[in-house]
Amino acid sequence: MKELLLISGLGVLSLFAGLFNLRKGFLVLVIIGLAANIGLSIADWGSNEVVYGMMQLDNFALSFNIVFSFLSILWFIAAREYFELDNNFSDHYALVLFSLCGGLVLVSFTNMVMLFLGIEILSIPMFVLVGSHKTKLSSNEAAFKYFLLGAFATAFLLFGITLIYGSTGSFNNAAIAAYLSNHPLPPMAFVGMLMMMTAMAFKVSAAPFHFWAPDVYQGAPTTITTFMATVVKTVAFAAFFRLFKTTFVSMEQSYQIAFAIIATFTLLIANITASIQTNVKRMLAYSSISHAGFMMIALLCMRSHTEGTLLFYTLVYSISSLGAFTILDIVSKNTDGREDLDGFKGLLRRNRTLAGILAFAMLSMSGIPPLAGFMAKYMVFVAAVNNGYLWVAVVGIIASLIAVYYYFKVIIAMFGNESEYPAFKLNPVQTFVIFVTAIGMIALSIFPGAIIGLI
Amino acid sequence: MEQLVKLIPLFPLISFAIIGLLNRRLTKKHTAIFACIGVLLSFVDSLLIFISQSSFYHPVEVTIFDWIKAGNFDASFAFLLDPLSSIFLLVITGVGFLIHIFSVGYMKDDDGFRRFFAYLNLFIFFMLVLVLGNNFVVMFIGWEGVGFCSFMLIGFWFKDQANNDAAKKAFVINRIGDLGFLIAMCLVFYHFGTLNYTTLFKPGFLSGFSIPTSTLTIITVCLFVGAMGKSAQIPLYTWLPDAMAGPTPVSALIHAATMVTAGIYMVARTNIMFNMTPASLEFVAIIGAATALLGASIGMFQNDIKKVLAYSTVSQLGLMFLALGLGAYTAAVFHVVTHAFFKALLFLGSGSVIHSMSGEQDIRKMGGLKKHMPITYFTFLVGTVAIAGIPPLAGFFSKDQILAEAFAKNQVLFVIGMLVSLMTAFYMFRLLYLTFHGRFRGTHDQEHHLHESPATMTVPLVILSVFAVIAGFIGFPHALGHKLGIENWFDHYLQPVLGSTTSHMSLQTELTLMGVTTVLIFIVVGIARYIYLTKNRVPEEDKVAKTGLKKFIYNKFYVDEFYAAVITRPIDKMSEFLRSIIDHRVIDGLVRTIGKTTVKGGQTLKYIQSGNINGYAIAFVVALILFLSIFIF
Amino acid sequence: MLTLLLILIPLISSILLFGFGKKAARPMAIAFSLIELITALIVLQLLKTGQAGLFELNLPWINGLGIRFHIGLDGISMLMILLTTLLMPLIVYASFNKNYNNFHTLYAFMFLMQSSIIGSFAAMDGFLFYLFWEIALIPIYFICLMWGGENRQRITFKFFLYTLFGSLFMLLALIYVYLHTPDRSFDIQALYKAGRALSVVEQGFIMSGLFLAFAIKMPIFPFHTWQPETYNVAPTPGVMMLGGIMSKMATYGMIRWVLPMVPQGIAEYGHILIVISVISILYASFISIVQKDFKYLIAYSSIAHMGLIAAGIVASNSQSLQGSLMEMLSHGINTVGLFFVYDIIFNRTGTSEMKKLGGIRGIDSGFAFMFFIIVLSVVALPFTNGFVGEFLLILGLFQNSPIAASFAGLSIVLGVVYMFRSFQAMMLGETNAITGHLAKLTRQEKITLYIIVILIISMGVYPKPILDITESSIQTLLVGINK
Amino acid sequence: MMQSISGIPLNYYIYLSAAMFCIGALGVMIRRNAIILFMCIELMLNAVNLLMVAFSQYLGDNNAQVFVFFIMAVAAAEVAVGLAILIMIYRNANTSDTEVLNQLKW
Amino acid sequence: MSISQYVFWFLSFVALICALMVVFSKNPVYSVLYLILTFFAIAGHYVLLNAQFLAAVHIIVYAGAIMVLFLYVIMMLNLNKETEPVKKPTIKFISVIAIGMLMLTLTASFKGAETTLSAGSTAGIGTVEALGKALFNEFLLPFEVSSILFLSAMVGSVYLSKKNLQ
Repeated sequence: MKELLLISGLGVLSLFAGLFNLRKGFLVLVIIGLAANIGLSIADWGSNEVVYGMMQLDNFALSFNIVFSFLSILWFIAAREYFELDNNFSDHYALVLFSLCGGLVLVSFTNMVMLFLGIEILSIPMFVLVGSHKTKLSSNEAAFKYFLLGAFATAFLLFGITLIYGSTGSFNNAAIAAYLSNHPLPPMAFVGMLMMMTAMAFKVSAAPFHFWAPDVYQGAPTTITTFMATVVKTVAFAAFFRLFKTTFVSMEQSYQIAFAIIATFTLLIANITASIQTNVKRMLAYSSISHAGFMMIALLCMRSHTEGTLLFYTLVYSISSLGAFTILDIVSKNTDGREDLDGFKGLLRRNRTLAGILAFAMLSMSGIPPLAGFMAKYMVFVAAVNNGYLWVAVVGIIASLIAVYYYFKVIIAMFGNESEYPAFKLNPVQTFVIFVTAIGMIALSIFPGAIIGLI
Repeated sequence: MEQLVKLIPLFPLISFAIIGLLNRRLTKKHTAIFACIGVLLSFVDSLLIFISQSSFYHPVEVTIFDWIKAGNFDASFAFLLDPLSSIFLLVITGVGFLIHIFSVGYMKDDDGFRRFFAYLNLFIFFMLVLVLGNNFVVMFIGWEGVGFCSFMLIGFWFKDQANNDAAKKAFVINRIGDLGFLIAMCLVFYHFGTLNYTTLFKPGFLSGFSIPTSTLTIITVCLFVGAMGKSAQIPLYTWLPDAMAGPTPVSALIHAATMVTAGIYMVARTNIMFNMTPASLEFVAIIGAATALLGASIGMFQNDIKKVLAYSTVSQLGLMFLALGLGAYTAAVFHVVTHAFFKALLFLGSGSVIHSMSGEQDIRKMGGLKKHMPITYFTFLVGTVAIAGIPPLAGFFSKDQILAEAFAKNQVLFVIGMLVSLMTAFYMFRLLYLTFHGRFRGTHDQEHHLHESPATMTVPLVILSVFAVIAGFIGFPHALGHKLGIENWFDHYLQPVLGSTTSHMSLQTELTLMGVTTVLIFIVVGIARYIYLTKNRVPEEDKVAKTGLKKFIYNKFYVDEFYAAVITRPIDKMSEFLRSIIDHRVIDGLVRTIGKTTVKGGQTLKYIQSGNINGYAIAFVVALILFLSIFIF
Repeated sequence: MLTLLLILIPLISSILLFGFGKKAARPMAIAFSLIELITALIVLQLLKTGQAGLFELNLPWINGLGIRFHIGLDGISMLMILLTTLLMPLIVYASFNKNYNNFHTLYAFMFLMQSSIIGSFAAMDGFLFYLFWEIALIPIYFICLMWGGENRQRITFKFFLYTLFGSLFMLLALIYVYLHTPDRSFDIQALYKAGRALSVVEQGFIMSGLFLAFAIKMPIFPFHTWQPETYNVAPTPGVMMLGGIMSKMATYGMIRWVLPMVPQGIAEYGHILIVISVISILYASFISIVQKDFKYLIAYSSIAHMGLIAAGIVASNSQSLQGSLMEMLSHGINTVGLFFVYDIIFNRTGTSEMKKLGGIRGIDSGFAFMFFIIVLSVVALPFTNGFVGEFLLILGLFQNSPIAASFAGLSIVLGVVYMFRSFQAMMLGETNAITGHLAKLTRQEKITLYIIVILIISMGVYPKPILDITESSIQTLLVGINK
Repeated sequence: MMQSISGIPLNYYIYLSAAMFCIGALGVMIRRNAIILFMCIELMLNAVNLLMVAFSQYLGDNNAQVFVFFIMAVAAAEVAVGLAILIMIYRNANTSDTEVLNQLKW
Repeated sequence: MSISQYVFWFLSFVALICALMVVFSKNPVYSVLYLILTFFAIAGHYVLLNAQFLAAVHIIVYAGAIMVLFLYVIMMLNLNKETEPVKKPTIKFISVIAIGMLMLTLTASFKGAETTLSAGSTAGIGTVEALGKALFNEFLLPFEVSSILFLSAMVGSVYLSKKNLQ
């Protein structure tokens, strides 16, 4: 409860900050607040606090809470310019913080109502923020697509919830799980489960419900794309996992098939399509979809307690892509807004640090040891083989090979000699962020136990 | 004793090292001294051993160091000294020394002087290792080493790619033989678990294994393949004539006296195995006979003085293998010894001729050299008589012994052998007459600096000719020997190693044999004399078209062309095909296609992402339907 | 402990070079490599006297996944480490006649590579081995990418993807075995036990999974197509690392991770691997015969040799294993030598097409002679290191399958054909416009070649010390296999 | 006869709302006018609401009807945001036809 | 066949027809009007299901608020012209097929739904009192949380629709 109050309070506060225009200090305040949130979650560790029977702050919730709070701290720092340049920064702060509230709800819900509300609270600010380049049509388009399809998916989610309710007579996850495990499974429940699954798959942008993602990611301001690709995705996956773990355990056989299909689909489609992208931003969007595929494998193997794996994967992936997107942002700012590969040509010559760390990020995402991305993928593969999904693992391997292809296109471009743009310097904040991500990528690969051990 | 044995190969090695390391800092004189001293010392050494051994006999084993040791395989670098090897030692070092002396004169104004002697010494070293080795692997060291040296020496004048080709050809063909040798070694180790002579050839060791004869046959045949390569037998003989591209002393030492007899040494060394497999013995005999015949017949029509000698070497080696095949190991070795002397002599003679003809080798451009270079002529004559097998010179005895064996064991082979020796007599005297008798046919400036070679070259000739005369008596025929009370020392000496295989025949058969051969040979010589001296016919130029059999033989039975057509070119074609088609197109193509298809797939898949919002909705619903239908129906 | 030291020294030197090497890249590099070499020699001595505790290091790492930081040494790995540490100074010194930009970065990458390669040789934990195996790939990729030649991007990427492809299947195989260990552990002994417990068919699959990775890395037919191009495009130090050292990771992996883990699999399906290897011997040899470019010739000849080594390893008896190890060693040295010769010629003439060259022996006979020694070692003439290896290999292979051995033996004939052909084309004959005024060898080049030649001869004449290093380990290995 | 309230079986409601839901979905799939798309979404939500209420009645459970409140609330909020986005688009593109929103693809 | 059933059929008929008209009518304004009709029909259904309070809320929220908002926007941006060209028949076709399939699968899955239902007492369902209790006891947290939702929606829509005043 405290956490929720804290973050929402921060949000409200930011609105007032807008009134009194304390632009400078507020970032610090937000960071402190989020740090406090982390602190609170650590304090609550192990105490499975139940909030009005609608949320439960168990370790799963808390750990994911810690992770996305940490990520958003990094994000806030990286996004400083985005906030400062825009004249109504307080709205942005408020919206982001509100969506974080949604995130908190999503990682800890124990009731369908909360799932529904959480998703909405998470999404609606996002709809707005995606469109926050008001004058750019592409940004508007992204917002519109995201909004409309989001609402569409929500409708399906709701229909699913209704059907589940209709067949089990409750909105409470535990009650539903109990009912389903004690009674013969009604076909209506199946349909409900599938509809909810599709809706969630849409939220985590898993194929074939991923179509919105590339467009939205590309259209949105890079900063927001970063937020969506890291925090929102993490939260969505946590919710997805939580939903099926707590509610549909007894339908395992059925949804595992579906998950396997979704995972393989996602891996193949996303990677193959990504391999021909020339716009780096869009390519990274596809890559985030493909990572969704890997995380789907973690979900698929829910039976063997892959919470740790999922947590680790989301963290690693988010850190890598946070670094990647941030660097992309910096580069495109320094190449008068280019986002395609040519903007990256000869980056090594122009700024060694940037090139080096982007190379790190790329290697990590493509799962090359010793970087953390490899560890993450490795755990996923182990889980898959362990649950007898060898073929899924093989698909994963092929996918990650294709992935190597497009990630390395960036590296090759960077390490090439020809470059049309002048060298440039980094400001300390950016340097700080990307170095943190780099350290994260290495540290996580050396001490993965620290994260997996959590849950 | 051990120390002495160790020293034998050491001297040439040392002198090689000295010459090799400080070659430019060494004057030609010193080089020559070092080189000759090295060989001389090891000659003296082996002579001492020989003397101390001839009185009492026991084989000396010397292990120098553990060489290759892996699991139950153990090949130490060890020497074995027994009569067989000591005979070879003497021949190698002795003849080697003389040829060194000769080379000093022959090569004196060649700027590769030091290189030359370095290689010669190295060769002597490897040759000694070959004959001294106490197991197959050590023998293999020498075996390959001499091949390497012969490569270096054939291609001595490396600026001319023809020589290099000849050298490469020699090495490659030798390698084919070596492969046989290698496989034989593997087989031996596979079946008997050791490659050590003293263990293997311990009486009753091999028979103790009860290995099927077929296996042994394979082993022996493989060994013989190795011998084919080294000793230029059909089908691997073609390298030897080309090898004449090297300096003449090289031809004398390597391609007449020593290296090419390694094959005979090997077969003699493993005679116990061969004795257990009559089939392969027969095979050896046939190959030998065929080679002898072939070599001789080609030799009759050659016009290059060295080529003639080369083919004669081939045929003589054939004779030796014939003897081996008949199980007359002693006879074979005996012929090796005598042949070493007179063939070396002949080659050196030809060398001195070429030297004074300033590089001319075509006998059609020679003639009447007798008066210009008497010593050479005389020694050459001795050599010719010896090889022709006219008593009482060395060749007569050895060849006679072989023929006798053949006569006793297999009449067909005897006839062939006889034929070969007659042909030999013919072409040798043809050579002699064309070169030294008649009038000079060369150019004028050639004529007026015709000269007798310097002492360094003539002295070895003389010494060798002496040996060519007397060497025969060490192996005096048995029956006759009994009569005259001269025992066949050679047989007796080698008996412990090669066993007494000589079939004893009655006195008169032996005498009649000798008589008949001698008479026939004289007739042939007469014919030769008539053709080339009385009517002094000269072989026509290459331009003149030859016909029928003559043409066929003159072109060496087109064997090289045949090999080129059947082996070399097809391999090149196949390789090119593999390279350009299989490797680039098929295999790499496959790899590339995978990459291409991925990108293609991307190109097509991207159109699903139509950017149209209704499309996305449709996709959403359709996917949902699919999932539903999976579970409902 | 000492093993860790062996891994750490290059790592630290790499970091130092990267950080502060800009001024004095060359001296620092050679110094570091020599330090490493000396350390390795000391370790070797200690290993002979043999207090096992000194070398074993077994720390917990990722408890949840049964992964431990477990490194150790035995004769085999020691020999491999020796090869690495021996070649490293040679390669560094050989590169002194070069002048790349950011030389210190290049060296840093090389040392990083050395470190990880040594790690993979020392790893006693499956996961750790895989980790090192992969890490080694990154520096060489960047070396080729940043200092490579014509259209390096495509080629080096192909190389990277190709090897990654293989190693991912190795990973899958390892995971499979790992999941069959009772207490979920990657420890080598546990993996051995689990692997041997598997059914023959499973073992076959595991074997092929691992073999795929190793075959690509070696490489052998038909997984070799990345190699000639990569060798051609890579800078000389890189290609020396690649052909001299890195390919040995694969063969070592065969010995350490395939033979003892899936013995029945080898016994059942090993002959297939042998056939593949022998095919690759002949295939590569034939292709080498018609190669026009010397660098490609080296590439293909090394494919042939790796094929022979692979066949010998699969045959897995003490002769063939000893042979394979010896051959790895000599192949490493010879490859470095050949590439150095290539480098010398290319630097001077700007071409490595053999037809265009010739007559160099007439200009610099010493150079020609040393080159010829290397050639002889490649064609396995007795008293060169090449012979010991190949002889033992063929001998051992023969114990396993005579036919295969006989075909493999053909390589000694074909080898002569193509090596001598190239030697003749480049060194002999008359000089021409290109080679006409060729500069003689510099001191540095001479010394490098001297070292190589001395190594070749000494190892060929007296290989016993080297064979002794591995003998006992191989015996224990074989005992394990035949159990 | 618990299954039907005043003689109307539950299935009827299920089919009815399913049909409405599908019609709404169809609208989203075929229409291009943004406004109408929004309306179709509303249709779908209403279908859900109807079903909720029906279930709540048949199960005799209030929760569903409370849930309907939330749905309504969210619907309202969504519409607000959606229309805001629409207005924004209209400012830039001067149309509510979704064909213009086709810059981002492939 | 009781009266309520007649009412049910009538309302359902109206609702579906109007829904279809919403989808297929060219002019947005008509769509809005049809939608309102649909809402009324649905409200009728609520009444039929004796959830009168909900019916009232429904009318107020949808017809009262949302639809007005729609109309307002349409008028403001005067979208009330029939600009939309007919969609590609293929798309239409696919969509209709898809929807048919969806309908089919759904109905197929609903077979025997009622048997699964164990009905409780219908007494006092949907009364204001009951709903109020539920809302402020067990659904308190969602109620509070939805305030965050509204806040963000408000902020967002204001932020988006106001002109940038740089």
